[in-house]
Amino acid sequence: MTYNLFIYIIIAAAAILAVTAGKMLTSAIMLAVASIALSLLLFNFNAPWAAVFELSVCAGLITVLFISAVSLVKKEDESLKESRGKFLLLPFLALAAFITFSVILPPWFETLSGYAKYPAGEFKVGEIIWNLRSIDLLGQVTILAAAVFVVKSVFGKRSEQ
Amino acid sequence: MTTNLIAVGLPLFSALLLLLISEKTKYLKELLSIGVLLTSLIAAGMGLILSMKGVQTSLNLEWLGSLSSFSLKADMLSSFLLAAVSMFSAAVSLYSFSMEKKGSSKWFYFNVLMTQALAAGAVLSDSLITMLFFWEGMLVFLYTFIALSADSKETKNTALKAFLINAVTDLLMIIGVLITGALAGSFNMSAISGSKLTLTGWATAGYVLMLIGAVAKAGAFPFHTWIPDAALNSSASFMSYVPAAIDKLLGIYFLARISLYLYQLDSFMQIVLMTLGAVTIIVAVMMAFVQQDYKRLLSYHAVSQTGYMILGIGTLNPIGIAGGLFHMINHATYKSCLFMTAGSVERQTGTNDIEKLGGLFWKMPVTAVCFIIAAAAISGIAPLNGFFSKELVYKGSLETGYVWFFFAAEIGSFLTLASFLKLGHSVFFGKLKPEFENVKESPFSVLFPMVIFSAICLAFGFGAYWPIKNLIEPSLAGIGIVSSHELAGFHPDYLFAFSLAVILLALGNHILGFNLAGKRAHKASDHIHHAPILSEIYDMAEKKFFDLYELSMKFMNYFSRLLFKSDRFFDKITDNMPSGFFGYTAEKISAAHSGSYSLYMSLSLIGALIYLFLAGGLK
Amino acid sequence: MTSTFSMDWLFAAIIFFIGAYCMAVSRNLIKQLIGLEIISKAALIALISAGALSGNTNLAQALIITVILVEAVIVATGLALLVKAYKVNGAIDIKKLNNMRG
Amino acid sequence: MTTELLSYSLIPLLSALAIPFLGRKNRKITEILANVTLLAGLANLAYMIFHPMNRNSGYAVFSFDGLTMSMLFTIYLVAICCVFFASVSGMVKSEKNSFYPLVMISVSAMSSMVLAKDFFTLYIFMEALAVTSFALIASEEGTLGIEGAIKYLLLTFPASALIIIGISLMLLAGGSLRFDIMSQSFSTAHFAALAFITLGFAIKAGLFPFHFWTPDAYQGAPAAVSAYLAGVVTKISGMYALVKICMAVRLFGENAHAISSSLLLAGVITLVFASIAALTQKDMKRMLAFSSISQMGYIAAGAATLNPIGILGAILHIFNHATFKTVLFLNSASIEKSVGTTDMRKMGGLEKNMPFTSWTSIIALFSTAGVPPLSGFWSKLLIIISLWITGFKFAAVVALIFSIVTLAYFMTMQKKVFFGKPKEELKEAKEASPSMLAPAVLMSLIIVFSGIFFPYVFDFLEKTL
Repeated sequence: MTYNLFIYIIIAAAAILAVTAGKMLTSAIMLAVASIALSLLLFNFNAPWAAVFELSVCAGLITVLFISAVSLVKKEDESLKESRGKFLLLPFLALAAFITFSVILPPWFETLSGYAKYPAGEFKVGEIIWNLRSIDLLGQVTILAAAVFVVKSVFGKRSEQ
Repeated sequence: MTTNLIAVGLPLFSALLLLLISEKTKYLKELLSIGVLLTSLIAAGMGLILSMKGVQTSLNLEWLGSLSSFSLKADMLSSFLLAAVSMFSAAVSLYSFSMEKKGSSKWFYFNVLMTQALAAGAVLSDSLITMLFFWEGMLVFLYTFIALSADSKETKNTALKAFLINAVTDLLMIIGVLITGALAGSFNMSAISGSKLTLTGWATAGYVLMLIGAVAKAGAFPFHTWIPDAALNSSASFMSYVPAAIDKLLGIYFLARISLYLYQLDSFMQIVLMTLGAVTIIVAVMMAFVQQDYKRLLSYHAVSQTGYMILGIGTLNPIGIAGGLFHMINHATYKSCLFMTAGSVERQTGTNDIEKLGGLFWKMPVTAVCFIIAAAAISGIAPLNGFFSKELVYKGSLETGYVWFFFAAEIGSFLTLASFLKLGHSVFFGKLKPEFENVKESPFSVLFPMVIFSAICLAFGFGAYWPIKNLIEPSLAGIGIVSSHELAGFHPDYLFAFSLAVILLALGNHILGFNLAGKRAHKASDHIHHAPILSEIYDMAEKKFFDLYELSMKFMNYFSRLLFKSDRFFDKITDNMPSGFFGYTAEKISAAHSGSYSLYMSLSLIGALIYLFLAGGLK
Repeated sequence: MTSTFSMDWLFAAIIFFIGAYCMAVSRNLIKQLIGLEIISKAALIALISAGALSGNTNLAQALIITVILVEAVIVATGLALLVKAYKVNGAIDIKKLNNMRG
Repeated sequence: MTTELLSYSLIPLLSALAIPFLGRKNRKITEILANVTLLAGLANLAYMIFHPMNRNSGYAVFSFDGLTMSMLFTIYLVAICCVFFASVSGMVKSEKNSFYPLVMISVSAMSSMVLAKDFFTLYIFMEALAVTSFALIASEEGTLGIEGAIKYLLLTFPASALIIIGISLMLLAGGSLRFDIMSQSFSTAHFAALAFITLGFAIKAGLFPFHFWTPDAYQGAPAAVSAYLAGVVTKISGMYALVKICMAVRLFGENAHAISSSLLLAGVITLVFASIAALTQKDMKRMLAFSSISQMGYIAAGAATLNPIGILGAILHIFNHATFKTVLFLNSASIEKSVGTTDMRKMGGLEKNMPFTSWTSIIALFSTAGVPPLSGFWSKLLIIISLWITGFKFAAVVALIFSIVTLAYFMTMQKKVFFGKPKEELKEAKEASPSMLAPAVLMSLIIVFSGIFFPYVFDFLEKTL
């Protein structure tokens, strides 16, 4: 429990830093830190597959995508001057929100957790993916195909006209 | 009873005596008034001690034949109010001793003495007719008070405005009193309270009319509009005496009397009262937040804080009522103190414009410290007195089950703290302007009342147990309200967490505003002042668009022309109304689709939150 | 082991709040996408916690894998659009994307 | 897993994957392949609908009923019209080898959405659909498309997170994510889950106050794409799920009262707000977009009554909305092609030059405003009746009044664009080619005939629901 709390604080802190950071590169790296912490959390929840995915896709792939995008628009990083006040406000707001939420929400969550119901049988991850939720695979194929054509459409050559 | 009568009679006679003294004499009229008022205070204090021991005195004289007798009665609530009124009179007379800016000294003290006498009479009255006699008397002196406080046309106009607003509401109140008396068969309050009236038929009208009189006296929305004007056009002495203290005490006292003592309210009237309180809180504090004048900012807060008292009494449960009454006395203390600091600053620097002020902390340390204590108290920072009374009001309003009122009160607290951060920051901190290099602290007579009041703020805060146990609870018990809960004491529960969150938010908001405005503290409210929809509302408010008085004055002007043109007017309505309405709305909607992503996103997120509340997902 | 459900969801709510705040105030498109990522982190926490509480971690894992994939595709799309916007407008300032109004 | 119905989503997907390879040499093949695939699907569907014998075999994964069939039919119908229009009008300026596959994938994703039997499947395909629509909106050069796409992406993203949170609540309450589990075991957690999921789909559907992305996305998109988006894409991705949830919610009536009444409130506010906003629009596409939002309000209000008549009316209105909004958007595209703008201030008197466009527009807009006996009249009537009999009398009156406002703003549009004195510079404007008109004419015929033969349509749906 303390371990989880520790990780949550890391995630929240990394998220706040990612939002408040002045440089976009810092933001991207802080996001990666949050992802890594989340994957540790997933390990702790006894969900190794999800953790590995989180580590490789979110902390790896997405960070790489972010960093390359940042380097593509680098010039803009310096020219876009945002007022920092609204970001500096975030830690205060987050703290206030935390206090408020921790007063309001936990009783509701407790009620909800009272409705937790165990399913009939326990299956392995592979079984679930391949047999029970096979239609999701079709969804994954669809969305990957969509991603391919999206990139092709956005970056492809314009037509003859 | 005789001790109590001193507080009524002595000021009355010495006021008449004061008229005989020449304006040219030095110190004579001041010392006379101060002496008289201090005597009254002592007498009232002795009366209070008597009442605390359980002695209830009364006086009945033949008056007005069979209609009503002249009856005064000092139960616990009345004695308590009497002592409070006398305290403020004594303090303000001391404070004004060396304040030049209060108009003619003779007339000022005459007004103070008369107001003291009449207010003391009003709180002691047991007969409604007797009370009206004193109450209406105060109206006259309200006019002379403002009109004689400065020699300018605006002052006269403001005085007339205050007079008219209060005259109209008092007229309504007289009708209400007559209805009540006719229904109950007696004008004697103790007699009526024996069998409380219920809100049916004419009784509802009677109650509502008296309610209007009471809340207008206390300066609640929408009858508050003369107070901010008076802040600009009259003296700090007047502001710290009448709108900040006496009017609140009397208005809330009478509200408590009619709502708890004479009538048995139902749940509908409870919602009406609480809504009135909540609206007053929000509207006035929104206006206060953007003010650029020291006294005017304070005056809007004087209105806003009234909302807490009405909200507290409107909850109709002992916790909220106790909170309302406690807040009444607390508010009078710190708001008087704040106006006194404003006067002190004005006296030494010659201005009240917060843009021109700055960095006065080390120049006027006593004033600054008093300001900080009183500002912390009004913002509800624990453990000052404002925190305890607000907490009671919150608790009371939560207990009724209408959570919205609680949130309205919290928003009020948030903006209150934010505006006092702005005010304090720009007046006492920041960079000292070169023209104020030689500013000195005010003299002793100005500082002494402020120090006393801030000491009371501290004492009623750290020792909140004493006033609640010995003043508020017995007062309530005297009119038949006994709480089953423990009212006093500090509770580090979820309400405390909530107010901590509000304090953090306000701090964050101030830093944000300060940064956005380029590190100019007096502009720290601009990000809210100039927010998309709010800025238009503020503009309209600054043009007195929402001011009932100004509106009705304009209405009178246009009324005759309107009648003349009514024929065409109706033509126009049938012709243009639908297309005009839709066209106007459509334009406004178009303007809202400004292409700004941030606006869209914020609206969507707010909409999502509202939806979740509606869908009851967060039950 | 005592359930950590309340704590999990409390932090999910906070992280959601941080992300939503970022999406509401930031002008920078990359910051917007970062806010989006933070929000989806909150959703993942909610998912795994609910799965763990109801003893159904494996199903939750299966769902999380799919959600991560979807999230990656959406971020990739967002970045592609961002780069295109940069090419067309020469800016990644979302305030400049206000050509359509009314 | 094996089911014939799956072919409705598999075939377009395969076709999408095949197009880049087959069409590398000859771009014409791309268009033909896309059209043929969709036409085949449509023909197959029509056959299924008119031959009820085939419908009664058991299907394991996907649901199958009148709602599914009519939605599939709508999807294919609008898709074929838009694709045909795009291929004959030559208005597609982006690369064809990515444009047509994207449309195909979105058809596939939509079909999977309406066939889905559980919330998570619905969610994945909704995301796939959303991703393709972002790319379709931004498929042309110019800033407007990008702006629309980016706003669409960012403003609707919180919806995905909310849906995931809802799904995790369902996971908590027993692990099954299917629609029909709701009717068997209902607990407070399910209720909370539904609240979140409804909110997510309300954002995706563009109900007030989440509608801000909608006009920008439609206005920024290329002509054929905006017809496609307004006709089906955003309806299926948001509204269909809401209707589905309302059907599920109906089974536990009283408990879900808060959800359905807040949805109803949102619907009524949406229809009022968007109708008024449409009144002063100057751009034709933007006006149509606001009109589309206000029709979403009708559908949401109808479905949220939880009354069989209301839900039926909502489904019919989705179908009708697809037909008339496609006609209007395609006509705006034709006008854009011959006049060169969609700004209504620059138009006038096009009636003489473009008679077919003008008349199909009139049919479509009368149907939108609910003039009998066109199809839009019946579905609106059902919605209003259902509002009245479930006790929301005020809402019913408002809905009635605002269908008059709808008529008002559409007549303004018709007057500005087609009637009045022809402008000098528009004398040369030409009617669109017959093949470009074909989709609009076909849709108008469907509007008229489904209006006149409405009892049959009603019967078909009532039996199968």
